[in-house]
Amino acid sequence: MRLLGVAIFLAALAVPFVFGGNLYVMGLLVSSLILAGVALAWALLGNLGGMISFGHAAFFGVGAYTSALLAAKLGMPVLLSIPLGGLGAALCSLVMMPTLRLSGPYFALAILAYAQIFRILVTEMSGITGGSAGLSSIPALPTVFGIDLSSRSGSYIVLTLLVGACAAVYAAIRRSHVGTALRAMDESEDATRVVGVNSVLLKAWMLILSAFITGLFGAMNAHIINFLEPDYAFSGTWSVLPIVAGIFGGYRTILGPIVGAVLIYLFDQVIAKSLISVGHQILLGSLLAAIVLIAPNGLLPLLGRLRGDRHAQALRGGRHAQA
Amino acid sequence: MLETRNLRSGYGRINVLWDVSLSFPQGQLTTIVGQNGAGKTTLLRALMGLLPHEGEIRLDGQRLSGKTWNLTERGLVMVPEGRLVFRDMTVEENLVLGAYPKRCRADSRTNMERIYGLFPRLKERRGQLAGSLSGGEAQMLAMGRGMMSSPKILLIDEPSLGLAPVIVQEVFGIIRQLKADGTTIVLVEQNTHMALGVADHVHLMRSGQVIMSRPASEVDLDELHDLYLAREA
Amino acid sequence: DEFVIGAHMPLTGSLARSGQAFTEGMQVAVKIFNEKSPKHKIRVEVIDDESTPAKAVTAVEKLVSNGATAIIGGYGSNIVGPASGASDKLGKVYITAGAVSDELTARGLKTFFRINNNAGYQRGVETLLQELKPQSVSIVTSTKEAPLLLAKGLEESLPKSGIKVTVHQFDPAITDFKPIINKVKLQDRSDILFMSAYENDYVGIIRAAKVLKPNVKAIVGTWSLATPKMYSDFPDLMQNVLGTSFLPFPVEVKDEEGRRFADVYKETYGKEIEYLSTLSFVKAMVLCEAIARAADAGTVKSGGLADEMRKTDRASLLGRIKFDETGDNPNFTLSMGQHQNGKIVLVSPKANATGAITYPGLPW
Amino acid sequence: MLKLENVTVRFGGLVALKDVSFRMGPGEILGLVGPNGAGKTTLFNAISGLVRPRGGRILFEEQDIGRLPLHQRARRGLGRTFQIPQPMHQLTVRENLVVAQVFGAGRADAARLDEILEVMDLKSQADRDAASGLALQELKRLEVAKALATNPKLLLLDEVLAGLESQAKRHFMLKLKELQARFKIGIVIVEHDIETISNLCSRAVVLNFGQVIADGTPSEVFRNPAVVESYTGTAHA
Amino acid sequence: MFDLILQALSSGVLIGSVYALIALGLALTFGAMRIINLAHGELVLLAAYMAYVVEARTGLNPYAAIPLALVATCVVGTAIYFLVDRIREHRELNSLILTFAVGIILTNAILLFFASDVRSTSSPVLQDAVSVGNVFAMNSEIIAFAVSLILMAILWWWLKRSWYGRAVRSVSSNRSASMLMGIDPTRTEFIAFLVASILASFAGVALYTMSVVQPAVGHALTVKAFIVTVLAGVGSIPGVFCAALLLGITEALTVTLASSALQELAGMVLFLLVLFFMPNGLFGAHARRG
Ligand SMILES: Nc1ncnc2c1ncn2[C@@H]1O[C@H](COP(=O)(O)OP(=O)(O)OP(=O)(O)O)[C@@H](O)[C@H]1O
Ligand SMILES: Nc1ncnc2c1ncn2[C@@H]1O[C@H](COP(=O)(O)OP(=O)(O)OP(=O)(O)O)[C@@H](O)[C@H]1O
Ligand SMILES: [Mg+2]
Ligand SMILES: [Mg+2]
Repeated sequence: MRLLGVAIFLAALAVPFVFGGNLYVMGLLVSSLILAGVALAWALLGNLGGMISFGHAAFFGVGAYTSALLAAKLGMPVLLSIPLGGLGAALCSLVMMPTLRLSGPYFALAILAYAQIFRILVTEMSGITGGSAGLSSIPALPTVFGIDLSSRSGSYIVLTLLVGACAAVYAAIRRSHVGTALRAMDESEDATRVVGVNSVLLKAWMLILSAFITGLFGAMNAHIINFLEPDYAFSGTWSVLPIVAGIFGGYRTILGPIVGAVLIYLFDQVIAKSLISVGHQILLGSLLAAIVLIAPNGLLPLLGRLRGDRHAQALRGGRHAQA
Repeated sequence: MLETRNLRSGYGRINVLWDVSLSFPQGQLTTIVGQNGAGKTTLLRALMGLLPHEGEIRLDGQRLSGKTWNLTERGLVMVPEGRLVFRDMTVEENLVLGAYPKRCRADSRTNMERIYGLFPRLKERRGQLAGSLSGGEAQMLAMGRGMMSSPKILLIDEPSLGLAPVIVQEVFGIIRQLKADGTTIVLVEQNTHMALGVADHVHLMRSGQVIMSRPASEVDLDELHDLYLAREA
Repeated sequence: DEFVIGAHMPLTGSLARSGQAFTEGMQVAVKIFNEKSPKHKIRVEVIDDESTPAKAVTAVEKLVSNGATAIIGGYGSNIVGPASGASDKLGKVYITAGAVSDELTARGLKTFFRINNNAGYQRGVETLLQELKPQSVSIVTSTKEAPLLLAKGLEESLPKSGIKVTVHQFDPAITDFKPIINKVKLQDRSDILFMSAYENDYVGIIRAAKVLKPNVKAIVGTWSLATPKMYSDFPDLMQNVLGTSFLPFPVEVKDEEGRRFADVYKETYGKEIEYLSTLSFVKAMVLCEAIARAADAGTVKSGGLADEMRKTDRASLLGRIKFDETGDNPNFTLSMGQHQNGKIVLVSPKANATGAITYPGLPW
Repeated sequence: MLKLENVTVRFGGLVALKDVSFRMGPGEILGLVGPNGAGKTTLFNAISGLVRPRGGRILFEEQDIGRLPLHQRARRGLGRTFQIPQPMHQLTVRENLVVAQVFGAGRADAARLDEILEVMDLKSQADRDAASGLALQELKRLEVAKALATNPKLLLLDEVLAGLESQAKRHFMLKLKELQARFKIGIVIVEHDIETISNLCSRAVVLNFGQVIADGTPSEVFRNPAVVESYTGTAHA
Repeated sequence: MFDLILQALSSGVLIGSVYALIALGLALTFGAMRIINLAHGELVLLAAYMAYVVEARTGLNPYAAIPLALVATCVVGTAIYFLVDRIREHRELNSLILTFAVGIILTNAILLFFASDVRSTSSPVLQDAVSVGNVFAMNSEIIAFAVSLILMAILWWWLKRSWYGRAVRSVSSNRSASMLMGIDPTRTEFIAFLVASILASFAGVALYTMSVVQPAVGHALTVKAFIVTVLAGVGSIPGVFCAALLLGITEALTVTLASSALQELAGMVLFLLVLFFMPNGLFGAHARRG
């Protein structure tokens, strides 16, 4: 699995040398990588933190606005403002700490409520944020070492590195004891706490980390399309598509959400759109339904199982209904 | 009469029961004993259709379809081990659900009063959520709920588990009474002393097989324990 | 020779309604153009931008890589902004009729053109209000970008003509307008209820007004309100309501082009032309003609299209079209129409009026 | 090492524990008995932090732990099992113990972990898919193993022996005694089998309706008429 | 001022009762199966479009569309159920994706069939005002309110008192234990789904008569319904009613006393506050024990 990950990463880095000239293809890939980053962050929270969120748009939007405002209004260098965007999202996850007491759909919806609240706040604070008219002319990514990062290929490389780095962090956490404890908390929180795990703290860290990563990609996106408005930055899409991508690819794996995001996005935009121009999402819906029925653990575990991969089987060790 | 022929069953890839052939005569009490992990609970679950099986299960000569809910409708009822109660429903609602099969709905009021009489503690706790009962109270609830449908055949899994000694005495009194009323009973119990006191037949299981079947009158407690111990042999 | 025009339209998502009307007007324009132009043929390739900016940008890139000569933009400044930016980077002319924000023309793009703008809408409404001379106006506006822009503009300009203005913003998610209208009724007591919003909001607002019956003299709205479709869908809500319009209904177009448009449109889609399809028709026509001129001059490949666009100066269903330095069309003005028993009568400005205004006039 | 002073717990109108006080010394094995619903599990919950008492103090090694969160109590050396086993479902048996060890005891110690697996007879199960596939008795042993892995000074065992076949029960009891002797762990054990309590414990505390009704050596306690009437039914020697 | 507040309260109650009606079906499937039917809003929308079809084609009153709407929602509801029933692992999470997918399919199918025009009833009778003192409402709102109350009472009775209702609740509480009671969980869940579909059809028709529909609003309806369900606490019918009214009133009062732009915000803040102070919702009881 790990080797596969590294191989995919290296292959991904080579893509611009093949398709670099085709703006359309690179544009699609850039968008799908943004989605992949958010999906990864979502899955991190869902898998490690055991918290399914319906509102990652909150972090995406806050990250985007923070970075865009810092760069556009205060003239901060974009490469600095982007991590600060992530930090902004992480900060705003702090006000969500009360949600950690909630579980299941209660948590999911509470985060969704936050996303709505942030959207409305950003719309209302038009003095700073430009309100519903949004911000245009957001500074683009700079040129570094002679590479124009604002070009499609440049952005692509940055995003690939970023996704790779986040996946590596995720993998490191999952392998650690903290990762095991987090996995344990799923469905057995009291049992985990009585053996000395400070579950609230660990979950809080996962929420912060997930928010940070999501904010990072939100910020990247803002500087890539150079435009923001509340409805777009806090759009439900940023909450829903990562879930879809994560579950499609297999949200308990690290590679799953990434691969899922890229595949889903490309399928929807390239294949479905060329088949049906209006309502092409019908195909996306059918694909999703099919994958859930055929591969309830997502695409990657399915592939793993087909290859008799032991790792995937361990993942599959679901709970049998105890009669 | 309930009987099994070459019954095999288990969990997913793991097979637990190996060719179990047993019969449980009408109106009598059969007890199944055996060390932990022998497959007693698994046998009851398979009988109730909660687990997929190979081989045959027959009720009055008729092969059973394996749909748990149909069995219950026909009078085959199980009191499960491990407090399988409806945790987010009240004690009373749990009991009412025990009378779900159509044939016994009409009697549910009287049955409930009878059970409250047998377990006054349940009556005290009637409005409490079953999930917050103490371990023993939940066990009483499971037992009472099983009796709500006036079963013809009752499968009981470790009824004394977690009960205070006084209550254990009472529960066995109840079991004796049920038997006297003509209920066919299959009893799985670790407390062999108590179990032998009420049983007509004894089956000993080990590693998913029945290794001894005898009328209870011919079983000697010490000998039984020796057979238990034969695990290393 | 054949040219491809790329178009990104919101065919799905929140703006799907507008996207469809736009697409229809555009298709009719191309059809008519191809009929009368023997030399140059034009083909449109439409991509659904799903009402989102990022997909619009991708769409532009795809269209250009598929060989589009120019781009027709979709709806909403939020989407047109980034999409036209992308188009500019690729050096392609971009024209829109669905983005009114002032920021768009402030960017100094050489390839960006639009035929309508907020100023035009504002002027249209102001003219009507100055003619009606109400004491006070209540503005009910969606917090969406374009409606809010118009509302803000009016909030500033109307008091200059001595009209008292109260603004009520609402979130687009709202469905029950009774509490707002009740404020208009009990607190504002205005003469005119002005709505800056979209179709679904109009229905909700007028319905609430019909229930609460505030003591106003007229209900005025903006785009997509004074259309035959609105009347046929909601006959008892629309009577006497005023909205921006270009053409009266039944269509009495004096010029050849307008008549032809109405005919082909009816033939193709089986319905009367509408506000949005008219806008779209005009912008597509202007673009087609510019392409033809550039093709004649042989400058299409060398970037001459933008210059040809800038040379455009023609009358149209929307009045005179002539782009300024920023690509805006400062001549854009419109009329105000009133629903009168299934007809739409142009009532303002006086010069264009096709009938008398019913004032005070309400749906109830 | 453990001292309860007037611990009171209520659930709505129900008084589950009323002014419960007792103390136990280090290395002691204390039997906690009483009729069903007497409040034994609730007392464990109060000590380990799952329910918050309405009144009273809980002292562990001379310090009031009544306000500490669950996990800190565990880290101070309070281990407990659940009457209804609560394994960490997603993890293998070994991972269950690793988590308990790393977070409860503060360090990973593979040798000790193997020892615990051995003692608790879980070796063959250790690396199976997930703990959720275990049978009830295996789950109970896992409960004890988890608690042991946190290096506890005091172990609260809630009916871990119930449902064991008599031979296995004897075997388990020996192990508990051995553990207690070897690691100097204090044990409080809830159990309904009088014989077991008599064999295992040096002292027994009897609860009824949330109150301590007897406290003494098992033989004393089980002769107490109040206990006989409410709990054992018949007199035991 | 007094009149304003009175009107806001009444508007809030009326709109709240429709929220309740929309949420009921969702609450039922959620309570009965722990399955969040993300296509519920689309189901409601489908019923609304059926009402449109009947009204536009035949000129009949939209309420005449209820039989057609029932058929449509039940057919789709059945299809959803059988798809969900085929999920073998991680049912809760996977059903989320599955129903979401069905929602996408429905939205786009509606878009293809009915285009994206705004639809609502054109019947003047339904839009006429009724007034009590200075408080006004539309006829259709009053009817929807009454229907909502009646359906809620029936549903409450059904869940509390009928054997089917008990079965529904027991299956959600513990599937295998309910089988031991003689309950066929699959059939029970199916019935729950059907009832939810029936509720959706009434909700859809009511929505069509008093508000506007567009293909894209299905998702928003689901979210609203879901929020009401969670506010209520799992499985509580009176909870759904109270939560929906609370939400409706809060929104209406915000518009009246503060700005209408803050309506959505107020609803969300209310939602969070309730959750933080009552983590299981207004009426949710939940047993947790060691
Ligand atoms: N849910 C399960 N998944 C996998 N294996 C199981 C499961 N439940 C039980 N087993 C296995 O099946 C075997 C028999 O278990 P069973 O519970 O039937 O034993 P038992 O005779 O009832 O024991 P006890 O006296 O402890 O109740 C055991 O080896 C156990 O490991
Ligand atoms: N969360 C709760 N809400 C209401 N009552 C509760 C709650 N938890 C426990 N109780 C009640 O408190 C009493 C004490 O329960 P507890 O579990 O402590 O008993 P126990 O002594 O452990 O009994 P057993 O031997 O049966 O396990 C019981 O009557 C139980 O019903
Ligand atoms: Mg068993
Ligand atoms: Mg207990």
